[in-house]
Amino acid sequence: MTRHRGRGMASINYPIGMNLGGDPSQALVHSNPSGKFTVALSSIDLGQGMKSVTRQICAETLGVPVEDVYVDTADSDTGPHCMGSFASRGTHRVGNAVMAAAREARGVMMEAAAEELEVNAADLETDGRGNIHVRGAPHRSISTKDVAIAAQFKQGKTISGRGIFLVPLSNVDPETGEMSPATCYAHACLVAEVEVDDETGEVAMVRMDSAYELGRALNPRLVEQQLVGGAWMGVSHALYETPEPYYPDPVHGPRDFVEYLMPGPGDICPHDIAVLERPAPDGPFGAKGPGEMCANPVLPAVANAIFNAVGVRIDDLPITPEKVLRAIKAQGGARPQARR
Amino acid sequence: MAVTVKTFASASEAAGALSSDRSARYLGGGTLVMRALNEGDVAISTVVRASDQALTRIDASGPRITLGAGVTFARVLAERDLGFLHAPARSIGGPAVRNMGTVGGNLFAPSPYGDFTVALLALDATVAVAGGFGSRDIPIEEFLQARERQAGTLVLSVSCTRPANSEAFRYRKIARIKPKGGSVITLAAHLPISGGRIAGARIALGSMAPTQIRARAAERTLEGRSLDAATITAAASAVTEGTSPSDNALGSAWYRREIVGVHLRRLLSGQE
Amino acid sequence: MLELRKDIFADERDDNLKEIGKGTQRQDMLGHVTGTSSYFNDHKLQGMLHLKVVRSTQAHARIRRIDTTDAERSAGVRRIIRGTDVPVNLNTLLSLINFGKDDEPSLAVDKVRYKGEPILAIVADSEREAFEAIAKVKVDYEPLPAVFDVEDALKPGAPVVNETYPKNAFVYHDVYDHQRLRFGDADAALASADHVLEQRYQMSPIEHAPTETNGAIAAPDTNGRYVVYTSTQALFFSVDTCAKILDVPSNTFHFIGGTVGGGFGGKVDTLTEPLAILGAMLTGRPVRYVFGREEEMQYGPPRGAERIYIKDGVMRDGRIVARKIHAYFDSGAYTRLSSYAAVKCAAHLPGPYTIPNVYGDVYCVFTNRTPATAMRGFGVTAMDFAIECQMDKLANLVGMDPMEFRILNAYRDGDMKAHRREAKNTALIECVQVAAEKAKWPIREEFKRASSRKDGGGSRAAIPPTPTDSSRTRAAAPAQQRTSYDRLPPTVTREPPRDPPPPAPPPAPPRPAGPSHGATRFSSVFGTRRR
Amino acid sequence: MPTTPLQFRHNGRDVAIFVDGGTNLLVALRELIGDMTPKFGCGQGGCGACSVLVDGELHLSCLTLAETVAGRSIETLDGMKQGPNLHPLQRAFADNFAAQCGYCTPGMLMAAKALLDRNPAPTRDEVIEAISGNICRCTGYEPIINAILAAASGRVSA
Repeated sequence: MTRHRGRGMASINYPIGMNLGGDPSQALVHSNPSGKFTVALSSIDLGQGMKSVTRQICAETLGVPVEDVYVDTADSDTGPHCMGSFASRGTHRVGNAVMAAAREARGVMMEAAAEELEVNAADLETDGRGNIHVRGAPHRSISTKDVAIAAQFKQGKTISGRGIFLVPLSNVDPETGEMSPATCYAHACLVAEVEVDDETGEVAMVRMDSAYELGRALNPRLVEQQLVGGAWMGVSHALYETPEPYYPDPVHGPRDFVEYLMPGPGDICPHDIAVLERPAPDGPFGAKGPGEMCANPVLPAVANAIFNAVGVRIDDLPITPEKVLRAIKAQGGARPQARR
Repeated sequence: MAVTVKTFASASEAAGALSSDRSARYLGGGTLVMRALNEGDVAISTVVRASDQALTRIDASGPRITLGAGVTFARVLAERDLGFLHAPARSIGGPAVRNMGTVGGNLFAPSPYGDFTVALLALDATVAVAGGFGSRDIPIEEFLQARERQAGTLVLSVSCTRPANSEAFRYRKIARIKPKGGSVITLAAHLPISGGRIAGARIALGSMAPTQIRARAAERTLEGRSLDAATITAAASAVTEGTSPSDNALGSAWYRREIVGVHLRRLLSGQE
Repeated sequence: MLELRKDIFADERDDNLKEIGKGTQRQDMLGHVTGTSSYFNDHKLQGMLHLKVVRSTQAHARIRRIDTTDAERSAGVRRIIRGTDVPVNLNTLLSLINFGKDDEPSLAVDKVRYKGEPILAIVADSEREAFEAIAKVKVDYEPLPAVFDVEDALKPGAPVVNETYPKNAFVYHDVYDHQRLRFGDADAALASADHVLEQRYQMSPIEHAPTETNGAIAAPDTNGRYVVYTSTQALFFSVDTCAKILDVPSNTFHFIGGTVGGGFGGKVDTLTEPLAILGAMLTGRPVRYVFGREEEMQYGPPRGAERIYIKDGVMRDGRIVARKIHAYFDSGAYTRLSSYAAVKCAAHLPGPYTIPNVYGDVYCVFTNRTPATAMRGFGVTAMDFAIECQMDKLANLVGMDPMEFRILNAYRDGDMKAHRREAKNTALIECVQVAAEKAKWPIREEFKRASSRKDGGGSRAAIPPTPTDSSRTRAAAPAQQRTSYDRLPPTVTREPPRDPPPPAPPPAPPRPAGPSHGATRFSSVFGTRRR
Repeated sequence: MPTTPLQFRHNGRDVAIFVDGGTNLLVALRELIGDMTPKFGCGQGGCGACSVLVDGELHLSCLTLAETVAGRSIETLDGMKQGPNLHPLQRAFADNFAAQCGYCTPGMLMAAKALLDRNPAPTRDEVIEAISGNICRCTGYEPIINAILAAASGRVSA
């Protein structure tokens, strides 16, 4: 028997947004004359889905179908300032800015509709399908397209809104470190199962089970993308990656994708995910940010699973077969721990 | 200065052009030369090609097979008569690299590449090269030892004798990444059996020395014996003798020495 | 497989929404699957030139002489850019938020501090011609001793990597070579703990490895402006960085980006844009500067290495009573963003657990390697690895199940965190419970019944008496000084060190009802807005 | 100035260009023909972002000397749509959310097409093998594998 299975777990939290705040984002929302909305941003979509999630936030806030919204980013001549796409700030910071802009635009839209329907704007609601009607009287209705035409050509109103979101900058006490680093935190717990070859030190992933709490899954498919891809990156960080394989000795740095190790499509394992939603009081619809924290629990969970499998603790990342093998030899062989 | 591309109808003309120009490289599948050009290797200013059909010929009908230097790994894989070479061919690159990379080019691929060559070394292949004065056959071992000086020579083909059966030839590439990754070590073993005894064993290793090498000490432990557990153990413990692996991004010399015996044992005993 | 556990925290949510919560297709998916999504490099400009840089072959050396005679005569070369051609050849990224001192040139002038540091930029008609010219540049180096280990770098007499920080450590609050966290009396608690466990953890650097490498195309536009197609992760950050380095108003630039082939933190540093624009300014032609893959891997900034020491005190019943941490961020040769990561790391201590005594010193250290930057999980990934491995060892030490051990020590609503803010909206316990359930990992009934919303606060909300460090006396002396990176108005002065807090803190933290960010009772190294 | 004339078929259309010696097919397609669908990811043959089909075979355009494709047929993602309709693989990638940043997607789709053109009903392992030369840094590969299997079995949206 040279291959041993083991399970390990880890739980983590993660701050949302740039540490200490002071990182504003802005958004502009405006309608064209036929009631189709554009969101102008300077935020970056790196693949995380910035354009898509802000589109949904805008549509929900305006009360229009998502197809009626298009997000345009990032052009420094037309998109207002955003601090950038990092620090899990996209959904939280930019999402809030878009919500604020959409709220303002919705206000004008409802006023314009009220004028057309000759009612009080406070008595109107949107149906989410492109219509505005009197609450409790769906037949007294006008389409957002007709409202936009009326606003533009008859009433001389601009259905538009500006939004900014800023968590004010926190100071840091030099002596105690007292500070307000973040306004909300995402959470996760992950269980990793591995198989360790005690003659070669090779570690193979068997499966993962996880629970991620991220405020609100604004779009579960986008969340799934982040969590699945992020856990893969976590495995990669745990077992494979570094540009300095002999750190701190700066030698033999990889120069290509053969030498820079990342798990291939044949190294992946089943991953069962649960998503919990405890809304953040200041998140857009309660959302926090799944993008960064999803990788973090994997690293220690894998390390702890290796201990469970063969009884060695590898405290240096990445956990290469060499480190595992050296540790197994140092303790005189594998010492499997109680099965979990 | 742009690169000059010279294309010749015959291999011998290409060989002549190659040997007369120190800045010339022969373009096979492109995986080495085009990469070098893309990465700014200004030592290359001439690219030599040959459209000679002989370079892409496969002769796999008889007991001795010959592969033109320009035969790609995909073509090796498509040839049913070359089944013994499918495992090494499949271990190269991804599908695109196998569609491009060639048997001849692999002879020049530096570590951590060059896995197909490990198989050829175990099979005691012969390398046919065209130099300034016509072509000649060189044992692959000799070719590899002098590889640094072979830049100006054009490989025409490689040939080897077909192993007697599928048990007689075994190959394994140890990579961190599945299903395709760079070699930590690569092993190939040719174990002809005569009267129940191994006769003429050849073990070849990749990434255990600056070029692919034979594990002669391990070969000696196998010679004249049957492939039983004791013999396998003896071979596994002798396999590091004469090796001089290096540290690289994929593993350290220490690690390679530690695992090469384990993997040789598994290879010879048919374990996963 | 993703399962939404709508049953948990249902009372805190309004799920009656129309677009939110739906798995709507990505806005950019059609573009992605048809290959029409437009990345920075997908712009074909007439007469485009190519920029490549000459990189240092030395980890640490004085530059005696740079001979470009042959390179200038090389075919296709349009311009060779030296450090002296860069209008403001010294910058630090976070100068835009008034944090840190300018310490990094765009092109090295008299010294190189890491292997691969750019020395010259060559603009040529083709990449090949740029490579040929690079091969003809002769740089005469005088090698200097280099330092690669973070703890070696902090020792007296270590080679000085970056003269802006002569002690090889970023300076916090004008005073300290580290960021502190002090909460309770960790040493006293360690002395009375049933078990003490001290361990060392290490994370090597990690490369972002986006499939698209860093790059930019800059081109002269109408009316004296420049259009810049960029892979940046932070558009205006890059605009303002370029405006500073090139000493022109920011509205000189029209930056276009937003569709980026992966970033993960590796495209914040604005490395290619300033030189591409300068190349366009000096030649009047479009200029492209894109990293090759080896450049991206070795000289593009990585997630920096970290070394972490944790010393924990734990009682037999599983309660952690003290956690003491020393952490070292390897910033490489220049600051970039590691200085900020260290503060974020300090804020993260001691992880998502309520521990009454916490002590942290986090250092940002300079070594002769590629400068590090942000990456997914910035400032936290390595610390979480260390803490969670340590948690597993502690559970083992006291003979507890690791899941139950987490739940026992987990932070809950109303608890006081070590950075002295109340924990709210917590959900660690529920995550542990659900993960255990999914993994069929048995935990006992009392742990299944635990809740983030129960049993927090009360005595757990107290800020414990926190002794001052002996080093505080030493540290207090220069506290009135200000350095150039602290750009607060001169009227803002540091408050003198306060007396130790009273021994019996109130059960609830002293906290205003509204957000307390930006409270003015501390002096700070953090300014308010850009210059 | 580029001096070597080169003609080949590009997504079913004959093209004629002039290339420099040493120009690779990726540069020829992107900068001389204007087909931006193959991407530069490494220039080393390690990432697959530049993958194209040459006479139906998967090749890396960055490692292909442009003039070697004279007279041959090149397919890129730009030619994958069937008229106005998405190819089943494109629909399957979308259905399965198999793209995030989208940069590896053109190469992945070409690798997948090369597979399905020869093997319409691959196993999961065959799919994994088919994309083993293509790096994706975002998705963790699982959605991509699922998308290709879905396309093969006709499980795609209209």
